[in-house]
Amino acid sequence: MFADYSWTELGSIFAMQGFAGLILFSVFVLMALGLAIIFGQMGVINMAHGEFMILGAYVTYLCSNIVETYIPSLFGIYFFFAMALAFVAAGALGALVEWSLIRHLYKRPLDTLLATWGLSLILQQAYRSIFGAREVGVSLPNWLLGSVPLTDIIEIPINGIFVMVLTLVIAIGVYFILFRSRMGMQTRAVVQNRVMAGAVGINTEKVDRHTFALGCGIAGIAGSAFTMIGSTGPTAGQLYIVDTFLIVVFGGAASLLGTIASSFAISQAQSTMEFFLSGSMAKVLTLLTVVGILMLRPEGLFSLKIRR
Amino acid sequence: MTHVKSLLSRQELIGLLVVAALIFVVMPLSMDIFRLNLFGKYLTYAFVAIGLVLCWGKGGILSLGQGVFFGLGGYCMAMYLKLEASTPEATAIQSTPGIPDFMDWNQITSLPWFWEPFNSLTFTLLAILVIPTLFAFVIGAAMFKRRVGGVYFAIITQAIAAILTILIIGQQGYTGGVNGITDLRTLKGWDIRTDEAKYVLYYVNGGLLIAVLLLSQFVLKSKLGRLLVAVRDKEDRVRFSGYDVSNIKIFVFCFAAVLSAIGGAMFTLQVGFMSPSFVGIVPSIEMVIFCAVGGRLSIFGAVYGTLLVNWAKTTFSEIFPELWLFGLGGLFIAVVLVFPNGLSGLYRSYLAPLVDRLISRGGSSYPPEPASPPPDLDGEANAKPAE
Amino acid sequence: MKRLKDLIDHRLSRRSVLSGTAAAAMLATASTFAPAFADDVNTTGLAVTDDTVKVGILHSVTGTMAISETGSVQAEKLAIEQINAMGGVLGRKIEYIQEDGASDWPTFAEKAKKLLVNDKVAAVFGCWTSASRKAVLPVFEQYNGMLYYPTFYEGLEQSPNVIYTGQEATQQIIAGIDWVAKEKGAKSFYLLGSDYIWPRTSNKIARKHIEKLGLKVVGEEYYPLGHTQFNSVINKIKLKKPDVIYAIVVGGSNVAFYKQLKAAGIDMTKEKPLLLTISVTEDEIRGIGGENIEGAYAAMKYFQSLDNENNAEFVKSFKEMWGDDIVIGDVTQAAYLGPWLWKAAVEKAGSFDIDKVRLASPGIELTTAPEGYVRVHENHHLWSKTRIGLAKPDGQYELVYETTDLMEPDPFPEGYQ
Amino acid sequence: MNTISNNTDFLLSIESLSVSFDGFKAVNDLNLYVDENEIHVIIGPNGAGKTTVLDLICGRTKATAGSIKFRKKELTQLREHEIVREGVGRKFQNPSIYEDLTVFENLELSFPRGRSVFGALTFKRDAEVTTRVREIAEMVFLDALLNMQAALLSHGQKQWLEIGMLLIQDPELLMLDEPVAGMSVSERKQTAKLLNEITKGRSVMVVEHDMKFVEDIAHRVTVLHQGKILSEGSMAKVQADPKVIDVYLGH
Repeated sequence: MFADYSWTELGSIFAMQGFAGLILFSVFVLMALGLAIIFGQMGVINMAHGEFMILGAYVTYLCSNIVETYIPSLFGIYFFFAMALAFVAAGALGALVEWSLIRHLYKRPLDTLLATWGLSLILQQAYRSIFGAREVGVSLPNWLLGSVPLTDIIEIPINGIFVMVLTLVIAIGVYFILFRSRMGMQTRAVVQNRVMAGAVGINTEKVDRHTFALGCGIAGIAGSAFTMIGSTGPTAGQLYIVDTFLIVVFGGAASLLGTIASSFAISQAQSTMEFFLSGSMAKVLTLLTVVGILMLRPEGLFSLKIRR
Repeated sequence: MTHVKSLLSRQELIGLLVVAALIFVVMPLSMDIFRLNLFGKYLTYAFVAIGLVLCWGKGGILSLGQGVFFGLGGYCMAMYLKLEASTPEATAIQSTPGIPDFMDWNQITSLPWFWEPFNSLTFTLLAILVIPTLFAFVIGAAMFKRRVGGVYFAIITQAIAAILTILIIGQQGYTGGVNGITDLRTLKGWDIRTDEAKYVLYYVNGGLLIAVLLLSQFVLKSKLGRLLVAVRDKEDRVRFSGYDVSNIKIFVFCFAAVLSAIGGAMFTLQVGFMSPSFVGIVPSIEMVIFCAVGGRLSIFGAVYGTLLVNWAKTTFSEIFPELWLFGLGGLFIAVVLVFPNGLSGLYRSYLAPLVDRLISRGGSSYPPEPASPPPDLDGEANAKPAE
Repeated sequence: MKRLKDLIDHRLSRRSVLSGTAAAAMLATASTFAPAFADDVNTTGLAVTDDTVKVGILHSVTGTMAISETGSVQAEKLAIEQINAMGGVLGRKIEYIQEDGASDWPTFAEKAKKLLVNDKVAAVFGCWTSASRKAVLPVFEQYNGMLYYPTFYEGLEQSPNVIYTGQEATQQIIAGIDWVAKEKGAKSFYLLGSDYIWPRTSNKIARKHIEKLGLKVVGEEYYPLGHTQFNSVINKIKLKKPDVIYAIVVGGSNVAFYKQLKAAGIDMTKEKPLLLTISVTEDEIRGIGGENIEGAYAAMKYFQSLDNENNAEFVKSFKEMWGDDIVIGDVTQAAYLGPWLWKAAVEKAGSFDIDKVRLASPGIELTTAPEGYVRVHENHHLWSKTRIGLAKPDGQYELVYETTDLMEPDPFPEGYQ
Repeated sequence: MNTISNNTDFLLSIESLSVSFDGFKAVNDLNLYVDENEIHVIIGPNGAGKTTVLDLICGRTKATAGSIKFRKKELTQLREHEIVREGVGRKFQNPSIYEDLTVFENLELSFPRGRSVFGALTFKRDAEVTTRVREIAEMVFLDALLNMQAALLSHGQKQWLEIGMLLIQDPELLMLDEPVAGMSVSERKQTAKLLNEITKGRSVMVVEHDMKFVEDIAHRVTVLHQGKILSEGSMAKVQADPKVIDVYLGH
């Protein structure tokens, strides 16, 4: 299939394709980080993860409308407020959900799946009732649109760069929160031994709520960022859920590094296959490979061998 | 009578009779054929829910991919019916007469090899049972031998459901794509679309459901039934009692798969088509929810749970089309939070003692803990309590 | 292939004739034994009283398809209201019963059956996806109902119980490709679609037609419904440098595709490559954002911006009823035609009887259609013009071309299969 | 104590056994032998690898190197249930019983018959089973509680039930991980009596912290430290070993 093209063209295309893979990687990491915290660290199967993302997207939509109407001078930078608000809104809803629902279910992980599925139905209908069944268009400041041309063929999408930078910032942020802050230490202590953590004076309920809210908040930021590349509608969250869970499981549920590694592996596999095969088959093959590897190595990519 | 006794306690016998009466007497008398057909469709989901009671409620294996097996059974049946509906005479207008219409639209000029055997009803009926079993066996063997369990199993089965859906939709020349296999007419020349046929199919479906209930009851009453609970609670202990735990899990997963497939085949017969929308993630999760609402530990509960959720879905969506998802979502949350043992839990706490008092002469009592399987009221262990 | 079409026509007309005679016979008996007024126009027990007639509206109000189907529901309700304001059909006010298909095909079949069997409606306006139509089709044929189906679709179907008010694939595709080939000098095409029957069938027809014109297809590709990552295919498009991207992406994927296309530096206003779609109406642009799709061309039969009196009136009343910020797409307009076509057929037949309405339908003309003039073909599809619109940043299309003649609907096109 | 004699005389011989977790050697080149009809107690400080040794024998953990021979049969290649069927029984640190089932059902499930899927489907609760269950229940002091749900037993009774579940399998080697942990003084005495009774005709390996209890039951004691044997012999000999004293008191 390459016979018709010059080497420069091919080189450019592979560079572009590599970049496309990196964008996909960032998107996956952004999608999965929140879930990796909630599912990987807390063991809660949050089927409403996609709906938390969409909440972030709707918050961004509202922000864009309000800013455009009332303070158009700030439109160029509204996206940053929007992301912060998305984090707060999704995090607050997360805390509420943890308090009213999840905290009763820590001993029954499979039941969290059912309850959060119910929650996702309710959220979907809520979005539909509030924002209408149709997709909404989120208008973006001009500097976020378009691309930077490097050569004739190589053009770097600005929103791609934005997503990559954002992912990096959030990943570093999560690393610091979980591994360098007191809250993170407490979180990990609670995850490893709830009773003991309680005994040494950690307020486990508070830690749970904060951790869950953090995961949801990150989902909210992800949703906000995805308004640049995807659709915002009541059921759009459903599109992400299977991929997201597979990424987290494939990475080894308890390992954040694993989540990042698996995002990388899956995104590269998918974008390479998409290039050589047709879209649907690439998707099927990627999923099959992931499932196949998981069957051979159920603990995922990254997992510590531990004494039981 | 002793056989019945060892298989069903009095409570369970009554439960079974009530289900049978509901299916065979109450519903047909109180509904027109339209509603009855609808009810029959719901009952096909009950097959899946019963399988989930064994697999998930008893054995602790949550599969989010039961739609796969429901779909496999349904598609096998649909392939046979479609071939019967695609006689060269009926499809004379196609460029290639004698093959299903959707193949003709996709430039397929001869019947694909894997469709060939579905010309035979015997093969089809066997395939409905065997193909899902084999598929479940392969998945089960791969996962359970490597001790993949719990949440991981759930998510992998969910991914399998997603993959199969994409495949079916993508290979529309062979599968009918997103539209599914539609316009099914006759079974061995017998028109399945008439009201009379719908009655017959409804009763066949009901009969099969009772048979499946009895079969499941047999499994649950056997030592295997207790082993399932044991595996759920203390998998290692079972293993260190000399059992190959993976085989037990594979068995129950295959068993649940076969039940789902039977449901799927009956669905195709009663509804008249099959499409990928019954294979994917959403229907698979819904089926788990039917089971949960019924009370995940009771096979009778599963039947009622399925009926209740579907009835609620239909009714809510007729009365409040814009609001019914709130109701449905709320129901799921309520089931998990407030009634974790579902309908059967409610029955056990409120109705069962009453029924017990009515039917027994004060002999047996019900256990306080609903999480346990029904005790052997007439078993030897109880007959001669130790002194 | 000629044979195929003849056979269909033959079958259809023979069926119509047979049912026609039967209906005539029944009418005779009915008028002999039951001279009451309502029975004259209703010999088969439909829900018709002396001053009302019941019809059904069957779309998804919930689930993934609700996004698309909302507009159709609104259009059908508007048409019904307007008809009632004009005195109804045969002097009877239309009462509608709305059912939710919930984006679930068996639910559609179930509700269709309820509408026909329990509610005995005289006509149903509904369905959107092909899958839902395929699911309800046997129900309509078995219980002899009448369905008015609004969506542009892949063709390959012709039921005596359905009137297809949207365009079938050839009407939409052939004119569009002819236009880009002739006006824009396009030589090569990249075909892209969501992975299901409509895009696949449409691209098949497009490919045949492109090859027939001696032009080239340089790529053809499908992505699963709901797919949101299109960077790889965009790179492939950049590599192949086609003159035209022929896109039939639907739903949420649409939004992702156009946003990413724009972000990847493909400026459609430069028309290098040019993008021609048959799947993006004004409805979809709301989700995509006008700035993201500016410069794309769409081939369909209706745009909200059409400049004619019918349309001005239609857009005005639509906004009065459903709010100022509403947009109207091709399917919405086609859905609006449904109740009007039915009214015309009933009045021509002088009866609500399904068989008589069916017989009366071919040849029905609508001069008041927002899109201009339409006529029902023998094959139950509509004669209509095909138009090309250029997407503007405000989310509207600007009409750049329309066929001079009405395009003949041809659901089983010869040489395109 | 000439351990390197002819290992075929032993019921269980462990030779050069090692296992490492991510580089950490939990068990390091271990040699250990268990005689017929012997109560062999393994003691050692926390993290010495005691439980890991039991895990290795019963197949729960796979060895990195070395061999475990039971009646001349290599166990390292077998899967857990196969090792059990060879005649090795294992009790866990925390009572591992089926809480949702009755005492009777707990014991019945452990009865070594109908262990295949179809065997379990066709299993009949006949006289042989009930007699044997009652016999064992009496042995582990639970004969009055046969129909009680296991979840309702006291902690000590659960420990006994688990021992009973092992006994009904009639294993030749019984491995007990802290059998008296959490028991009252009187329960401890009863358990010691029980252990002495059940060693008739079988060997028992016990991991235990309670030195008083170890003294009561041990025929031979092995002291593990950092995955290696520190000392071995009778209780008296081990207690006098300066290395042992150093490890226990030095920490």
